[in-house]
Amino acid sequence: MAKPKVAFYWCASCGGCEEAVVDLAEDILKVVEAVDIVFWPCALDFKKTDVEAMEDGSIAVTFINGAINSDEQEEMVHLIRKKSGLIVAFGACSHLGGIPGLANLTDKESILRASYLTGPTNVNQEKTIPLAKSPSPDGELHLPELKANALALDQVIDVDYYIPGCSVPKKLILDAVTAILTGNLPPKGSVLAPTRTNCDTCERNKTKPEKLTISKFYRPYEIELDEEKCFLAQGVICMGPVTRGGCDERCIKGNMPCRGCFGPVDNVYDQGAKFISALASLFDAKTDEEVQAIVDTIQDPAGTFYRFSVAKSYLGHKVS
Amino acid sequence: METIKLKINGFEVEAFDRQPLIEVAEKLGIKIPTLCHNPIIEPYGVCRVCTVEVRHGRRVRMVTACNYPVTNGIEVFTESERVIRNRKMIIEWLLARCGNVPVLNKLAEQYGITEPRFGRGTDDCILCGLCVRVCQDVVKANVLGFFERGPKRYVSTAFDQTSDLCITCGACASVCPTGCITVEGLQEGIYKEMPMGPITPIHIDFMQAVPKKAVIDHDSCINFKTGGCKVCVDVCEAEAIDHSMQETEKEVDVGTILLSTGFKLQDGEALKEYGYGKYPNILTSLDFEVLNNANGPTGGKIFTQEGKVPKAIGIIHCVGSRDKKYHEYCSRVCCMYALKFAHLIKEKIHDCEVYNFYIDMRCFGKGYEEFYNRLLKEGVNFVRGKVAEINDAALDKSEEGKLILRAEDTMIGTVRRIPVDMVVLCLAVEAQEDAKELSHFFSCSVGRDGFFIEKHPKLAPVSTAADGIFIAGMAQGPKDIPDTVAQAGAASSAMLSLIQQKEVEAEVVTAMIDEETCSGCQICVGLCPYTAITYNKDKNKSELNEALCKGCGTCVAACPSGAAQQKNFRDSQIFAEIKGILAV
Amino acid sequence: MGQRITIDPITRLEGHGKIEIFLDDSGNVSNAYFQVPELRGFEQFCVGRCAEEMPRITQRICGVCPTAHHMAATKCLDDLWKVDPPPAAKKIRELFYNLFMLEDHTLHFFYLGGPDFIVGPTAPKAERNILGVLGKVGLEVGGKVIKARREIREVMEEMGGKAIHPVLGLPGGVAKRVKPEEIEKIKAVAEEGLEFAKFSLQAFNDIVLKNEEYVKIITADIYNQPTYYMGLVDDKNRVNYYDGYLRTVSPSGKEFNRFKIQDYAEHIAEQTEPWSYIKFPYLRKVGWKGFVGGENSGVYQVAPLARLNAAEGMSTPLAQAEYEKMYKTLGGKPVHLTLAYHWARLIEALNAAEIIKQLANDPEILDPKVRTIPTNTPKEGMGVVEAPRGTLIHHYKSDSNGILTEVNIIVATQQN
Amino acid sequence: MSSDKSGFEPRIVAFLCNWCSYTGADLAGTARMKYPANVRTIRVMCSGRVDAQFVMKAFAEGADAVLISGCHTPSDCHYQEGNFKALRRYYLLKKMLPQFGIEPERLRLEWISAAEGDKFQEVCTEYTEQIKKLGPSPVKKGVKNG
Repeated sequence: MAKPKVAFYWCASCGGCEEAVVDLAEDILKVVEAVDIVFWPCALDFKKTDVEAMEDGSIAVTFINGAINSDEQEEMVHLIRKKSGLIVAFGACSHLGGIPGLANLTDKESILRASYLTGPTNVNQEKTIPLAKSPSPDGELHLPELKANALALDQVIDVDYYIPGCSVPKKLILDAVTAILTGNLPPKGSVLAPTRTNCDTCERNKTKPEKLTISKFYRPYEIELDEEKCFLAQGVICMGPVTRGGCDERCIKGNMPCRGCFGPVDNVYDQGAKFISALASLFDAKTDEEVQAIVDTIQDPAGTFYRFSVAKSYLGHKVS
Repeated sequence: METIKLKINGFEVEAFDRQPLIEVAEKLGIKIPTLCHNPIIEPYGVCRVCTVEVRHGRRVRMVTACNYPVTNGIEVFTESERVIRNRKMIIEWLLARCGNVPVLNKLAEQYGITEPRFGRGTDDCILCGLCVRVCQDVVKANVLGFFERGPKRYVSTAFDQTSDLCITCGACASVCPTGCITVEGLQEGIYKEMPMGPITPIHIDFMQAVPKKAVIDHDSCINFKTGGCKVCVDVCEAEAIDHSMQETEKEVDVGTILLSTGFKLQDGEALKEYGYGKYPNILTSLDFEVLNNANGPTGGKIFTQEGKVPKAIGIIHCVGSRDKKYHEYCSRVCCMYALKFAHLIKEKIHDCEVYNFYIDMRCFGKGYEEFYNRLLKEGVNFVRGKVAEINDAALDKSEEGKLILRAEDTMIGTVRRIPVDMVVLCLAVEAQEDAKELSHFFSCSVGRDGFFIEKHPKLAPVSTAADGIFIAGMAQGPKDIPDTVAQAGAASSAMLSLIQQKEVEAEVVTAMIDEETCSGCQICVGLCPYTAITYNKDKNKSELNEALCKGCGTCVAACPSGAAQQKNFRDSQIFAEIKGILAV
Repeated sequence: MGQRITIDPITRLEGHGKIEIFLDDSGNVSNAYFQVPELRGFEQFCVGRCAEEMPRITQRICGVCPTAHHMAATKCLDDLWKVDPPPAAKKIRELFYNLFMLEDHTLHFFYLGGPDFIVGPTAPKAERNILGVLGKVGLEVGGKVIKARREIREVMEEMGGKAIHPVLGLPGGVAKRVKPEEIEKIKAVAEEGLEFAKFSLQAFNDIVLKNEEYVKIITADIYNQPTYYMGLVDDKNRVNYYDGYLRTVSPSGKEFNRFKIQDYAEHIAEQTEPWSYIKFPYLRKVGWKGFVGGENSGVYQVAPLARLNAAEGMSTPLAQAEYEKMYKTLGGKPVHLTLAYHWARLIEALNAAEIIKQLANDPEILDPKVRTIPTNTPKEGMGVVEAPRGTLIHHYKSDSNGILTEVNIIVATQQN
Repeated sequence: MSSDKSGFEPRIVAFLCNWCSYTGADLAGTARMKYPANVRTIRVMCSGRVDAQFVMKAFAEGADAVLISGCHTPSDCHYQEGNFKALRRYYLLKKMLPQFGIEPERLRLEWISAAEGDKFQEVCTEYTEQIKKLGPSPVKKGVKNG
């Protein structure tokens, strides 16, 4: 029996997802034995033309990481969709838009301006901005056109499964691969991770007081961080309660609060808004002034509550 | 106790052995004069006025009746010639010390003494010692005592100084036969504090009190000050009085609770324009109710403070009610009791002019409008308009000493100036000050006006948002007696049926927590005002008690897992609504 | 019109790249364009964020070298708040950082760059990868490579939460101390790491240097690129990855300048070309002369070989010996041969392994005081580290509340 | 619906609590008070039920403004303190909305009691006018998700 064909592809990403696969270490050999990797730009020397030559649907499953922020990536994932039986959005960026999705809180013009025109080291009197098509003495050069906003994978193509995380933990990858190889898969559209939030397994959950209220928020650098106590009980914003579990609370074990890379659980769509509802409920305040005083101690709510999920919020991006 | 027989003035009588003679005589209706005797104090036999003749066999003796113990077979004469002679002499001697004391003069008159042989002294204390004994033996304050001896003997306090030990109970003054002891400022003070006159520390609150039982006022009872007195204990035949009883807290398990905490009348002094507290003849409705009460201080007669029968009385409706400055609501009961007042005044003082100042006449109940019509016939004046001001600025002689009401009469479209002798303010009824505190205690709520809020104004008028907590009466809002009785009946029926049910009906909009998705983050736990959510440590789950949940949905909104949902208000339902109403 | 060759995507690169090669009529390369086809906009979308979140956000620029961004950002925050971390925190950071250098350098050698040598540049593309490497060196050796790397990563997870996108750094220190019960494992890994670094160099020696074909390729003229070189050096001008001075040497090997990170903008400028989203940094004082090498062009190189060229030695004895050996073999300093980067990389790995061992055995690293709480008002800060791929600079400006108003980042890949 | 400012008819989603504001709106109705049809109401049991997700969803669906209304603080709330939760979420949301490009004025919180039909009418009328002046929600202008 022929081994199932598997592919990996990356869009607007950092390479951490590839690194996560590499981090499977000895286990990668088992995976490699069971499948036939036909495309993986970061590790194997296959090119786009190789993919185009493949038969439609011939790849059993493709893992795609990264957000989509250029027309080239869009085209490529459409191509891969056609060639693949299953598409798995791999990692926070393709699942939720991820960190590149933070760009949706600003706009393309500002990004280009900050990247090429302003700043202490840009020397650019001609105000050169990279162009989709630019002439050169040797012929026209092409660059992908940047999209107005970064998108999660399922906002571009049909996605069968999601593996969350930034980075994706080893266990989730192995579980997912096992499930795919054995055909033991949950309904389409499932996130291949636990259905409960981080608090479910977090060691620090036990340390929550009977009635949790917060009268002032501290930023992590402002106070000594207790290594055992629940961050919220210390007045430090932790996205744990509104973030899908399965990450083994790695950040929290590193003594830093959760920033929500696993996204919300199934019953919640908009992670940041849900967090507002949950967090604000805990304020120890009863008057406008008291509430405002507590809100004043919270900085950058959008960038914090939607650290990884701006693209998958209801609004998806800054609207004006 | 052994019973013996004796004869008094020829009547044979039975008595207890060694019973004081004066008591036995009194039982027979034979009055023996005395100055130093008081039944609550041990007899002392010092004034000698109660001297009587006792014969036992052949032995004849003159004894003081107050402290002579009777024995079997004695014969007593209280008015024999010898007795009269002796008594006269005794009175004359007393007059020699206290020539101008009324009680002695009265006795002297009775015994035909016109000019005492030993002259008239100028003292007013007969040294009977009642005051000293009551202070020592009864009150146990030990403030008074005798000083010096012989003719110089006198009653005073230690070193003649004002005593710190004196509790100003006034017992000495009340027992003093000559009236030579007064407590300075006491009467005045009592009357000022108690407009209905002084009450004793042990008293029945008011005539209509239910249950109609005596109570002891802890603050004024002597026993609680000195440990003495207990006169009431001695005289109470039912032996019902026990000063050692303590306030105790009892825990009672109940299934339902009725909050019927009533109301409070608005403070009249808060309304400066009406001069309550400044002019003595401005009364609140409750003041007038007391004044007019047959059991009240005037026996139901209507007098001004100066003791005059008023010729004109103004009754002002809606004081503090239906007024944006105070209470926007209608107090509901004022119109009808104001009409009642007018009617009673007319009944008692036929020629008195009664003016009712009103905004609207709200005679909403059965027979009420008829009553209003009756009053119109009785000649009560009705002025539609609010009184703007009350003062005593007289324009001419006829207005002097009167209260001047200025009000616009909207019926005739002019401002009127009406002098009256007395004004009754129909003040707003208000919620009890601590209603809000109580509402938190019982997990129900009060409205902006401070009255308890019913669960539904039409469908659940006696229930509250908290199951098992019911409300009735003015605590829920202004209402008259028939409505209160009706509501109380409804509330008690509702309570009974709840108890009978044995099962509690849950809200249809309660929250629910999906165990599969709950991560046990506990955020919801502290948010529930009804403590319906508890954290199960073993399962690491939040658990919801549907019987306690009232369905506000706060936990649902806050649940970061979406594990909490609300029946009929699920997230998905609301999202669909949002989508729907924005579809076009 | 000549022929046009498009390599898209460039593979075995931790990032996105595309190469357009134009050949003239005779088939020689007339021009080549290295294009980076993506821009995510970190320099803009970090504006408005809380400064202290930068170590956790900017590391998503690169998931292969997240620790480099994490550390550069953390050091930048130290400077932003003008706060000095306690000694233990500095040592924890340095230990963590060198673990990362060791791990990344070996990853690069065996997984990314190495296959060309180990499997051979002419091997079929289906084999020219880590799997091919395994096939070539044998499962036993391959297993050793994988195991060593895994153990380093496990220690990193223990210390910094995650190996990919760690959470260690805070302004003025680190989030978590190293506990006595953890240090034994670190020591063991340090020991193994050192052995592994030695083994890797040996493998390079055996497979590459002993193979004349390969040596020919390394020393071939087409891979000879004389430019300026830049790297971080310590007080004694020895290679340092975590801290020090930026030093540049000219193509002839003379010191061109030596400056603190706070002055970087005086010395470094960036050129924008319309055909790539990536910018091209150059030495401001030499100036932009286009994509040419030599004394007159401001183009400079970074990364292992550049660092070795820009420094005067290594800070540890074994690495120093290898350093001397390399320059002797390749004909003295500076070496301009691009493919010698692989050798330099392994020398650095050895250096990192030696530093790890030193720090793991330093008792001060166990001090529980790992934080200095910042008290100053933040305004502007800069941080630099040597990422495996070269000098990495973070530069933030913030309002008084620590909310960023301007972000400038010069990443290693830009500079090569 | 016209999107130019002159003929612009805003769509305002109002979340009303069952006991005070919805009853207040009811009272406005029974008292024959007119308020602009621009306000579209959704009844919830308590303002504390209003999840910030509802607000964001409403904006995403094209609402020009969102009104949350509950019982007066501090003591009117039928459920004792649901209104406080609404108050807290409101201020935090209001701080975040501009980061998504939505003017904070497009979210409003009002306490309207069951007896304040007139206030409900006033708020609706006044808010509709205010949003008319402010113009349509930027969500309509933007292209949804690239």
